[in-house]
Amino acid sequence: MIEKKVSNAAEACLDIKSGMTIMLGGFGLCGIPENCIQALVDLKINDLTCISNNAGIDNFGLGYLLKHKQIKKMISSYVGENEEFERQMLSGELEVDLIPQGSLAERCRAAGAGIPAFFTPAGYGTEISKGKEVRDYNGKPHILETALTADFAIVKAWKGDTAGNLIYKGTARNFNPLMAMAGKITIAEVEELVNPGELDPNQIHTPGIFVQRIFEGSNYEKRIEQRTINTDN
Amino acid sequence: MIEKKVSNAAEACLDIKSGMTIMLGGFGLCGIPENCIQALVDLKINDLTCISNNAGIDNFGLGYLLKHKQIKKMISSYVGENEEFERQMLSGELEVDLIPQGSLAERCRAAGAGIPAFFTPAGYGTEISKGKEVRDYNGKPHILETALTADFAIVKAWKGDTAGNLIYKGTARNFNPLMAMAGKITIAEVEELVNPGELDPNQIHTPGIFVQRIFEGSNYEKRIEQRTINTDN
Amino acid sequence: MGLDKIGIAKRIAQELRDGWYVNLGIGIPTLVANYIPKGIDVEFQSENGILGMGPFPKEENVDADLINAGKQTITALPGAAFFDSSMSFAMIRGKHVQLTVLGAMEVSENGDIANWKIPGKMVKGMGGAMDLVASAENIIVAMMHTNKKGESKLLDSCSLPLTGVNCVKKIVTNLAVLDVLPNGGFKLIERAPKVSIEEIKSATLGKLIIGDGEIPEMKV
Amino acid sequence: MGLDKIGIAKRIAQELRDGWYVNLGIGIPTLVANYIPKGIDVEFQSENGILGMGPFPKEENVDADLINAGKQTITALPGAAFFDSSMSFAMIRGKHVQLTVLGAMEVSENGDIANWKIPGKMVKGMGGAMDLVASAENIIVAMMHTNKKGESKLLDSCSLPLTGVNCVKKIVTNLAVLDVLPNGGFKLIERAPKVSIEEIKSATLGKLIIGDGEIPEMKV
Repeated sequence: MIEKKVSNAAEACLDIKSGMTIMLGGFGLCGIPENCIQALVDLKINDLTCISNNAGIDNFGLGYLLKHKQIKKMISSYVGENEEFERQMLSGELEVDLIPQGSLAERCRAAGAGIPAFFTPAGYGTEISKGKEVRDYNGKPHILETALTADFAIVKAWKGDTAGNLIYKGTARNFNPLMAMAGKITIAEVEELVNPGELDPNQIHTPGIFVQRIFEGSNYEKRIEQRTINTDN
Repeated sequence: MIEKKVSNAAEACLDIKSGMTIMLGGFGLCGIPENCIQALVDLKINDLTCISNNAGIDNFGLGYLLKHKQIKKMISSYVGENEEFERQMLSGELEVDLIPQGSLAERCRAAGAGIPAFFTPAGYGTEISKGKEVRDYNGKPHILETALTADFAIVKAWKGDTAGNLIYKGTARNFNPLMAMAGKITIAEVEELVNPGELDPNQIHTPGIFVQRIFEGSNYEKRIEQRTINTDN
Repeated sequence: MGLDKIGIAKRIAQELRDGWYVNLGIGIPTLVANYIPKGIDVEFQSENGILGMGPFPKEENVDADLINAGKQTITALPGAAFFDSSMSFAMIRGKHVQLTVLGAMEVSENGDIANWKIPGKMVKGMGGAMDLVASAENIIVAMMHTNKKGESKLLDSCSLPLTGVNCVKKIVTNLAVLDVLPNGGFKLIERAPKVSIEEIKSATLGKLIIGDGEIPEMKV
Repeated sequence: MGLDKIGIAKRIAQELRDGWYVNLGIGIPTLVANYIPKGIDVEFQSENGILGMGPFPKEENVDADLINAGKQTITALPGAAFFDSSMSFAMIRGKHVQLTVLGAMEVSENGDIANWKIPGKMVKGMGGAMDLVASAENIIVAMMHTNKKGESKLLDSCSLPLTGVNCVKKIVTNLAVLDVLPNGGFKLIERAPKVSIEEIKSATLGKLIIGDGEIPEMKV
C-alpha cells in the first residue's frame, strides 16, 4: 500500500500558501476539518479563496478564518448564521460567490471525475444563469456548469487507514467525499486512523487514491448549531 | 418506511413488455441479476433493447436471452467471449451499440442524477465521436455525451432491506448502483433480504429511493469466467 | 387571521401520498412531518445527506454527526441511509423525490419563486433551494399570505431575485390553498376556516382566479 | 526474436515509480504486477471496481464476486477498496491513476492507438480502453513489435479503427523500448538483448528516430 500518514495538521498543511484556493468539507459545523482550520489560522496565511458549503459561525469553523481576515473570497451555497461574514461581505472586504448546493456538489465531483462541464436545470432563469450557456433537454432549459477544483482539499472523516481510505459517519459525510476527489492535493483528518486491512474494503466511502495526506486529529469539539430535542414521553 | 418487497422475479418482472429498454447490472458474469434474466426468458418477450456492460457468455447471463433471440439491440462496452452474439451481430440479426465503459457508467449515473449531458474526453477522434459535439477544455478536446435511461433497470445486490436499500459485495458492485439510479422502474434482486433497520445506514450503497421492487433471489450459480489460481506455495 | 403555522403544516400534510419521498424545507415545512395522515407511508429526505429522517432525538441520543438541512439534530429511522451531497442532489435533480415543500418570500402568478436574497440587506444564499425548485415535479410553497408589513407575497411578478421560474404548483398560506395554473394565475381552491373570499382577495396582489362554485373551507 | 512476454513485462515494471496508482490491461500488462522493483510501492486499479488488487487467489479463496477487468479471479490486498464503475472511471478520467499499461494492435508515430476492432471480423468492443487512453497522462503500450503475419505494428498511421489519438507516450515490445515524440516519430531508446538496430528498423514501418549515441540494451 502507498503510505499517506503525516503526524498532524501542521505537517499536513505546511505548504499551503497565501492566495491559494482551498476546499473544505462539511455542512454547517457537521463534518468540518477542525484541526486543519486551526492549522490554517496558525499559518497566518491570507488572501485565501475558500470553497465550502457554509462559512461557519462567528468564531468557529471557517468563521475562525474570517475573524482573522484570512479569506479573500468565499464560494458557498449558504452563508447565514455568521455576523462577521455579513459585515465583511456588506463592507466589500470579502468577495462572495454563491452557488446552488447541488451544483456545488456536482462541480466538485466533476473536477475529481475528469468531467469538465455538465448541464443542470438548477438556477435557470435566476442570476446564477447569467452568462451561462442554456440548452433545452426534455423540454426544459438547463445551464452549463463547469468543474470546480482547488489547490488543496481538506476533508474530515470518521475513520481512515494509512493508505488514505476514508469512512464518514452519518450526515458528516456531505461534501467531504466530493472535495476529496477534487483537490490537487487532498488532506484528510480522521477521528481514528488505522492500518491498512482494518477497514472493510466494501465499506470505503473515499478510496485512498484521492487522498495524499492523512492524520488522526485530536480534541474534536463537534459543536452543534441547532440542538433540537424531542421532549415527548 | 416505504415497502418494496415482491415475492420473486416473476412478480417483479411481470409488466416488462416486448420492445422495452432494459438495463442490467453486472460486469462479465459478476453481479448479474440471474433470477430476473431467467424471468425474462420465461416471459417469452422479445425485441428488447438491453443496456449492459457485457452480453454474457453462450447460454448464461444475457447470452441466455440472446440464444432465445429476445434481444433486438445491445448497448454495451465489451461483447467478446460469446459466439452466438458474434453470429447474430455479423448476420445483422442483432443491432449493437458499443460505448466506452466509463461513458456507459457515467451516462447511467447522469440519467439517475438529472444531468442530461456532460463532456468527456473518452472516444474523441474515434468513431465514437462521430456526430457528437466537440469542445476543448484545459486544452484537450472533449465530446458531449447524453444521459442513458431505461424502462426498467434490473440490478443484483448482496444484501437489501424491504425499504429498497442495497449493499453490494466486492467487484459485483460495478454498474449495479448506477443502473439502479437510471431506471424508470428499478428491480433489485438480493442474496439476502432483511427488515429495515438491519443494515447499517452508513454502509448503504444504493439508497432505497432508487428501488421500486425488491426480492430475495434463489439458486445463484455465480459462474466464473476465468478461474485463475495462485499455485505458489 | 386564518391558520397558524401548525395549521398550514397540517393542511400540507393532507397532500402527502403513500409511497412518496418528500423534501421539507426549513421553517413551516419542517412541521409537516408531525402530521402525516394515518395509513400513509412517506420518507423524508434531507439534502445534507439522509433518507429516512426521523424526529428530533431524546437528549441522550443527540449526535453532532446527525443533523438535517436546517442544522438541527435529528434521528434516523430504521431503514434510513446516509449519502454524500452529490448523491443527495442526484435524488433531487433526477426526480426521485416526489414532493418538495418550501417557504418563500414571494411567489408570482406564473409560479416563479423568490426566497434567497434581499439585495443590500439579506444574502444568506440559496442553499439547495435552486436545485430543489428547478427539479421537483411537485412543489408546494408553505408561507404566510402577507409579509410582516402586511404586503401580499402573491404577486404578478416577483420583485426579489428569483430562486426558480415556473415551478410552484401549489401554495398553502394562513388564508388559503391556491393552485398556480399552467397559464398563470392563482386559482383559489380552499379558504382557511372563517376566512372570507374578500379577505383573500385583498391579501393577493397577483391575478386571483375564483371559479363559479363554492370555495370550501380547509379541513385541518 | 528478442524478449518473450515476461521480458516485456519485466522491462515495463522498471518504469514504475513509488506511490503510483497503475491500471494494467489484459494480456502482457497483467504480468507487470509480478515484477515490481524492490522498494517501490504501487497500487493496482482494475476498472471493474477495485483499488489494491492482489495476486490470483489460492483455490480455497476463489470468490466469484472478486474479479479483475479481465474477468479473472483475484484477491484484494489489505487497504483495498471496492467501488462502482462511475467511481472507477472518475479515478481514470480525473487523472488519479498515474500509469496505464495496455496492449495494442497498432500504434502510429503520432501516438494514436488501435486495439478494439477489426471491421467485419472482430468486434469485441473497447471496454474501458477509450476512457483509459483519453485520460491517462502516462500510457505505455506493451505488445509484440509485429503481428502474427510478421507485419509491423508501429505504423505511420493506424489502419484499424482508433481507440484514441495522440496518447501513447512509450512502447515496449519484444524488440525495443521506444518513446513516441510529441512531434511524431518513434524514438529508439533501448534494444532488446541481442537485437540489432537493423532488426528493429526492418520491423518498424512508421518513422523510426535513432539518436547519435549508442542505443543501450535493455536490462531485464
